[in-house]
Amino acid sequence: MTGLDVKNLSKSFGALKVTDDVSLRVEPGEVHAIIGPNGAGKTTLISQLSGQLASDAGSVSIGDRDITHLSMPERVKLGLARSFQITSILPGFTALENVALAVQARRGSSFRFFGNVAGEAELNEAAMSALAEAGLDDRAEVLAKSLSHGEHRRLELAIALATDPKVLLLDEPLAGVGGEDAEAFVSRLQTFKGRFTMVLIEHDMDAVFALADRVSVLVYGKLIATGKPEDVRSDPAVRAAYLGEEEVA
Amino acid sequence: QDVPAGASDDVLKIGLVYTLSGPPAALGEQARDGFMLFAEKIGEIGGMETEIIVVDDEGRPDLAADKARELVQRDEVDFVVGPIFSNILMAIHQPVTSTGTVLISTNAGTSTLAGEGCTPNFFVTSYQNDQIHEVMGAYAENQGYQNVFLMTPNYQAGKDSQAGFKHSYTGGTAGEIYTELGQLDFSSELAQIAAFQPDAVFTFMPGGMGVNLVKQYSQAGLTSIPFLSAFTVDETTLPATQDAALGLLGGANWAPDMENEANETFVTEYIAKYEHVPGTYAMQAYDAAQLIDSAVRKVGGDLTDRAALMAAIKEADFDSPRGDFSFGPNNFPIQDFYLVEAVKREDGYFGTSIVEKIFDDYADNYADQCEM
Amino acid sequence: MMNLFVLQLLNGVQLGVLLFLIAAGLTLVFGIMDVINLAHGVLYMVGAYLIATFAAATGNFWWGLLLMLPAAVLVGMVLEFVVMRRLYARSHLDQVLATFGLVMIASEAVKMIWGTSPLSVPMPEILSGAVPLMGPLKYPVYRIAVIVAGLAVAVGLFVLVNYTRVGMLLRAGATNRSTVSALGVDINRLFSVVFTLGAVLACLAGALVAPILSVDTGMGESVLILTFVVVVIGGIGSIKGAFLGALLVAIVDTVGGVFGPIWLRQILDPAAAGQVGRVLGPMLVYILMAVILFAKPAGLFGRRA
Amino acid sequence: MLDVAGLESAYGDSQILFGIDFRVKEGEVVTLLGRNGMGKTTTVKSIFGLVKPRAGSVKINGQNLTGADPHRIALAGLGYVPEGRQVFPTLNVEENLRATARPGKWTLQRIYELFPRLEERRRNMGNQLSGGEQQMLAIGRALMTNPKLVVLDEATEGLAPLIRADIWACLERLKSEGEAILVIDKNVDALTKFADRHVVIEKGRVVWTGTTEQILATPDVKDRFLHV
Amino acid sequence: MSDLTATAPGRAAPRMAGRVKAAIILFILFALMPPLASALDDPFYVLIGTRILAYAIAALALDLILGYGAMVSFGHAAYLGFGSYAVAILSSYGINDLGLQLLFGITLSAVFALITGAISLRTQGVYFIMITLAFGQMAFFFFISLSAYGGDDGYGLSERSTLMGIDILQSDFGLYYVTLALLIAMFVLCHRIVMSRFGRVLTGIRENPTRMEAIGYSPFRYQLTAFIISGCITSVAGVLLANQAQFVSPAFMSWHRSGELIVMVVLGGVGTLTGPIGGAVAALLLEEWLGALSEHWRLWFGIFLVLMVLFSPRGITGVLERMGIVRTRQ
Ligand SMILES: Nc1ncnc2c1ncn2[C@@H]1O[C@H](COP(=O)(O)OP(=O)(O)OP(=O)(O)O)[C@@H](O)[C@H]1O
Ligand SMILES: Nc1ncnc2c1ncn2[C@@H]1O[C@H](COP(=O)(O)OP(=O)(O)OP(=O)(O)O)[C@@H](O)[C@H]1O
Ligand SMILES: [Mg+2]
Ligand SMILES: [Mg+2]
Repeated sequence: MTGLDVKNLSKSFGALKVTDDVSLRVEPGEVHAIIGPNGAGKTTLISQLSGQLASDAGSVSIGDRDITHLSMPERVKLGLARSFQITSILPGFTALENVALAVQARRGSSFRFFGNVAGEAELNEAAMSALAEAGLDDRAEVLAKSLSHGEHRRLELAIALATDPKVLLLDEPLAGVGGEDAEAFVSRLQTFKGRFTMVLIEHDMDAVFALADRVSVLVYGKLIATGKPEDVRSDPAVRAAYLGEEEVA
Repeated sequence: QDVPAGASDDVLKIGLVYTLSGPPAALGEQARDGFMLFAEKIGEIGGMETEIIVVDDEGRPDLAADKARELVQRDEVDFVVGPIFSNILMAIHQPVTSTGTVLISTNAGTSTLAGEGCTPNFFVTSYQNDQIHEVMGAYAENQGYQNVFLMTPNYQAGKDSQAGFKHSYTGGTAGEIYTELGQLDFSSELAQIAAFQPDAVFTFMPGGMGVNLVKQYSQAGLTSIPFLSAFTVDETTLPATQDAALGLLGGANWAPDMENEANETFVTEYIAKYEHVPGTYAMQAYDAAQLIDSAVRKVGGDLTDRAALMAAIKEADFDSPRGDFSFGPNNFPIQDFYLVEAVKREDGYFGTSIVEKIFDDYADNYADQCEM
Repeated sequence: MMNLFVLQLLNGVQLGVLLFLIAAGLTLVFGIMDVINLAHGVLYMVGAYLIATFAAATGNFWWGLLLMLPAAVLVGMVLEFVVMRRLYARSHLDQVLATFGLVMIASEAVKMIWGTSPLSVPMPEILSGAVPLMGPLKYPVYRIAVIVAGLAVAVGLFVLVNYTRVGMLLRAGATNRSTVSALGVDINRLFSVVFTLGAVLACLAGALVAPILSVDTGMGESVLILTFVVVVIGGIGSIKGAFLGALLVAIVDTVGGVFGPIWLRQILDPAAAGQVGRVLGPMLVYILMAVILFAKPAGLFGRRA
Repeated sequence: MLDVAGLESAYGDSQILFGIDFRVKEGEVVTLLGRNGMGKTTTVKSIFGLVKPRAGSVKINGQNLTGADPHRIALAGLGYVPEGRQVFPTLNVEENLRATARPGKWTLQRIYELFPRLEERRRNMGNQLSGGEQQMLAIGRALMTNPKLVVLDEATEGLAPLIRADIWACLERLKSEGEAILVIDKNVDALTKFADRHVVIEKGRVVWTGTTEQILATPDVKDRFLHV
Repeated sequence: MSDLTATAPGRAAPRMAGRVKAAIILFILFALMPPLASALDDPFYVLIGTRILAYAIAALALDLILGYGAMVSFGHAAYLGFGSYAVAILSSYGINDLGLQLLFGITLSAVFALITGAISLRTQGVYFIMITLAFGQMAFFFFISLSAYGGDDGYGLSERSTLMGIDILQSDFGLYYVTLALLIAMFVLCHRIVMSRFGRVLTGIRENPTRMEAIGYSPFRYQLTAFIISGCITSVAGVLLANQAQFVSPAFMSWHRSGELIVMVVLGGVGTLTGPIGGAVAALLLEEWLGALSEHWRLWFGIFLVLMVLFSPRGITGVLERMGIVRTRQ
């Protein structure tokens, strides 16, 4: 089991400091939720962790490996996967193909110019099981662009699972997953607990408090609190900045 | 010598290969019209039933090679006449001449084909490319210029043109410039000319480039500097440059106002039929038609005796509008060259006009490299 | 030498404005509406032919210009109505194919109507002649007029695109047509008006340069690539970029073309310098574009999507 | 105000809607409920003419606008907050708001009062916003068209709880000002506080409609959509 | 919305079968053409056929990157040039073996594609189109200034290449069938690449490069590899064209030619491999045919192109789909 260690990470867009000296330890196997108001810098932080955005300062390591200067694909190879807040899939591929590509990235070389990839049972089986875990196996043969919004969210999760991550960064996985389905989705995520380390960004507080072992609160790029869900929930600063009264009830 | 497949039937078939589309189409059309003027007037070229097939090479050498093969192999023509451009000539030369068919170039005259690459069944009714430039060089030399500004487009013909000019000009140069092919705006070159104030400018700017240059040359108020040119000021560009070109000088083997009977007939009939003044493109193609006519008549319509046919062509027994015309040992013409000037003609059209003769019975410099 | 350098710089600026004038309509249609219109060069050519015809018929440049404008509007509207509006929502490649077809149709039609010989447009009386500039150097008045016209177009377009509602809607519509229309804007009508404007600008450019340049069937094609180069160097969708791109291309072309060989001669022997200069000369603009895109993959002022 | 009857729609060969009927009256708040992929978004797109219906009718204030061009439907008084935000990436925040605005009581000023965050980011391009900021922008943009009926498709997705609460408050205020609202949202609990009626869609058909009281009284539907 | 690719499918597998069938039918027709032409006493068409097949190879190669990798190269004619100049250069040293010429052409192209591809791939979309154009033009101007091989005038080849010492290419039929064989070989190669793991990654990058990076692929390596492969295949077409025309010239590599290659691909149907072969045949035959009918054939050709785009979004493939002859959708 691998943990994630973030030290003094910062990022600015022009004059705007979006993440400001963020330090965070995610223990191996832990589900660590990051909450905070819109525009606090959560997605930016995930992008820095995954290597999509270069950081201005600070370091990131998984396990005891420093990955600060690795590219996004290299980080994925080391077991760091992410999902996107704004759906990012391959629209012209079927759901199965979307996931199979993620499997392929981890298995064998992709510089194989011969052999029919669609017929590779090894890839398809692994992809099917990832789809099943995300609850999308019955839509495997549908083109991704014809899936509904909620189905896209599951596909996001399936793709991330298929990269066989050690550390999984989930950016609002529940967004768009309907009320009825949300509970099922949360319990599905619950089954992943212990399989890998998870960083979870979510505005759905029910999900956060059901899943997270610890919660960090990011406001204007700064971490203002980290702790057990109950403690964070009752923290007046957090309530004022983020939760308000209604949702806690 | 091979006898082409079509030689034995009793129809005289001629294929014309010209660039009839794209911007240079004006040149190709003049050449085609010049040829057809004679062909239609006489009806039966060489006294034989005549069939003329016109093809458009689109300015593309690979396509031209195919079309030439098509003429020779499928249509079994006896003569191929054309093209305008050297690169097309290079592409069709081998496919046509290797079958024994006669190729008559009415405009392009590349040096390789005048020298080592000469063949008995390839004839030229225009000139060797360098000659026009040599005319301008000789004129500059005669005038005693010491400081001429050379400007040509950056490609093979442009390079040859500067070499040709310097072949007969020994004075100094104020600059030797290669402009971009297809350049629109010459203000930067014109600024240099204005700054250097050379004795004269020599340029070779065919087609639209020439129109642009001439217009801008006059707009920049440089007309006091003599403008010596080749293929820049001629009957294809004058309708566009009009007054701007008046007084500019060029080199040529002919001008529409030459005074001889053959020329008067040619020019009058051409203007009557096509409503513009013919240029050298038309004249040289007209001569190709006359040439074929004279040769076929000489052999009495028997195209199978190749030696006799070649000899008949080589005699060049026809009245060229340009006056003296004969073939040298490499089947390129020996003819006179003139300095010409752009004028407004009495009939209201713009055209070139003879100023003075520069070379008399002039042959090209490659003839002695030709062995055949 | 210094004099010449300054003058070349000036020439570069003026060629740049000329290029911008031609590129302006393209920026609008390609950069902002996101429609690749290879027929832009054709419209430019049609503008020149129209003014040549009208000027010849009326015997006056200004009447020719005045008559050219409504004719250009008509050409633009017909083209939009018959073909272009069916292409807005299509892929760039489809647009390339269809407008490539349009280029063939239009060039052949122009050839059939006007013949293959180049035409001439007389320079208007009051704008002919030249003003003296340092030493023996003079500068044609008409070119100054073209520069002024080019600057006016630049300012007008810049304001239109960046500071008006129409500009905003255009930029919005280029990326997301259906949302714009679901918010209550008749995007089709807007696009047709703007396409027509772009077409008129192209025709106007053709008409304005006709007295300087040759009016022939190849004129559209020879500028097409250059205007695309200008738009891409500046960054697609940026009027400011197109303007600076045009200046840059022109200056590199004029100054580089003249001083490149001179500089080369200092590091190479003359023959080699001549040869290298001949090879590099025509490539300069392309080298410039490659270098800029290498350093800034979305052009000077382009936005990375 | 809005009257949808027998609506059927398809993407290519696959039919998604098989007869949707419901109405939204003047000043009424109606929700569309249903699991993922059941056809809620397709219904909205069909109303707006973004998907051309195969059968059925869409009437706005009695005028039949079935399958009309989207802008005509919008001009008839409908405002649209599309699923997935769809802000214009090449426009900045302020331009996003102004581009499609129509005059009325919603002004730039009022939008900035509603979402102060947008004012702070007014010079950012549409694609330089956080997910939640984009969502605010999409809502603001629709309000700026000053519609009589606002259609919100998952408009609170990705919004922080506090902001979400603000949106609900805003919708309540809209309602009190007499505007009609058609809303798709997973937070049905919050919606029941002011929604008048609910329409449940399943596999492209309306399987249940009723008022909030009726939901509370129908155990089956209540269990599925509410936590109360 | 309007991205650079038409909606070429990612679901390669089930659709491919139909296309392969269509390709096989095309190849059989090609193989039957020469005997038919002789029977009709028009053996000359064999030579035109050779040119068409050579262009088909180039169009196929372009489709590999354009259709499957969204890399619209507007400088692909440069590779036609490298192939044909490989023939000219070697033959000027007395080397006439087709194999060596192919090898030389492919090597030149690979090097050029490696360097220019690595630079071009920093950009995307229209910027990519224009930067490849820039490199294509540089190659074009380079050959124009190459006086040793005739510069702008081009360079005539006195005879065609030999194949392992045999002069099978001297006959038009021989050249035709060798070209056809190479076309089939290149089709098989491209088809297998598209169906392979590599091909799926390439297509994935076309669909969404960010997503591909996020699952562990670095797009650059795959795109560059495909770009090089495509350039090399195009140079094969160049070698054949030089033999067909017995002439090489910079005109082979002008941007017009690059544009025509794109037209062939789009006309045939982007991202179908078979389509572009059909596109090349259709474009060149139509040109030949209309050219024989009317001096103003460009007008009619243009009208044909416009109508094609307006009424059939997926080119010829689209027409066949609608007529139910080819099936590409599930
Ligand atoms: N490319 C960019 N340029 C300038 N500012 C940016 C850019 N990308 C993001 N921002 C700004 O950075 C801030 C943080 O954005 P981020 O997406 O990280 O927020 P977030 O915490 O994920 O919010 P949400 O919960 O709404 O998704 C936002 O205010 C946004 O406007
Ligand atoms: N563009 C499309 N092409 C083909 N099918 C589509 C397309 N968009 C949606 N679908 C299909 O239509 C069905 C209904 O989709 P719709 O988006 O209307 O669902 P929804 O109820 O809004 O779901 P969600 O809550 O997930 O947004 C789904 O099965 C989906 O796969
Ligand atoms: Mg976010
Ligand atoms: Mg939906």
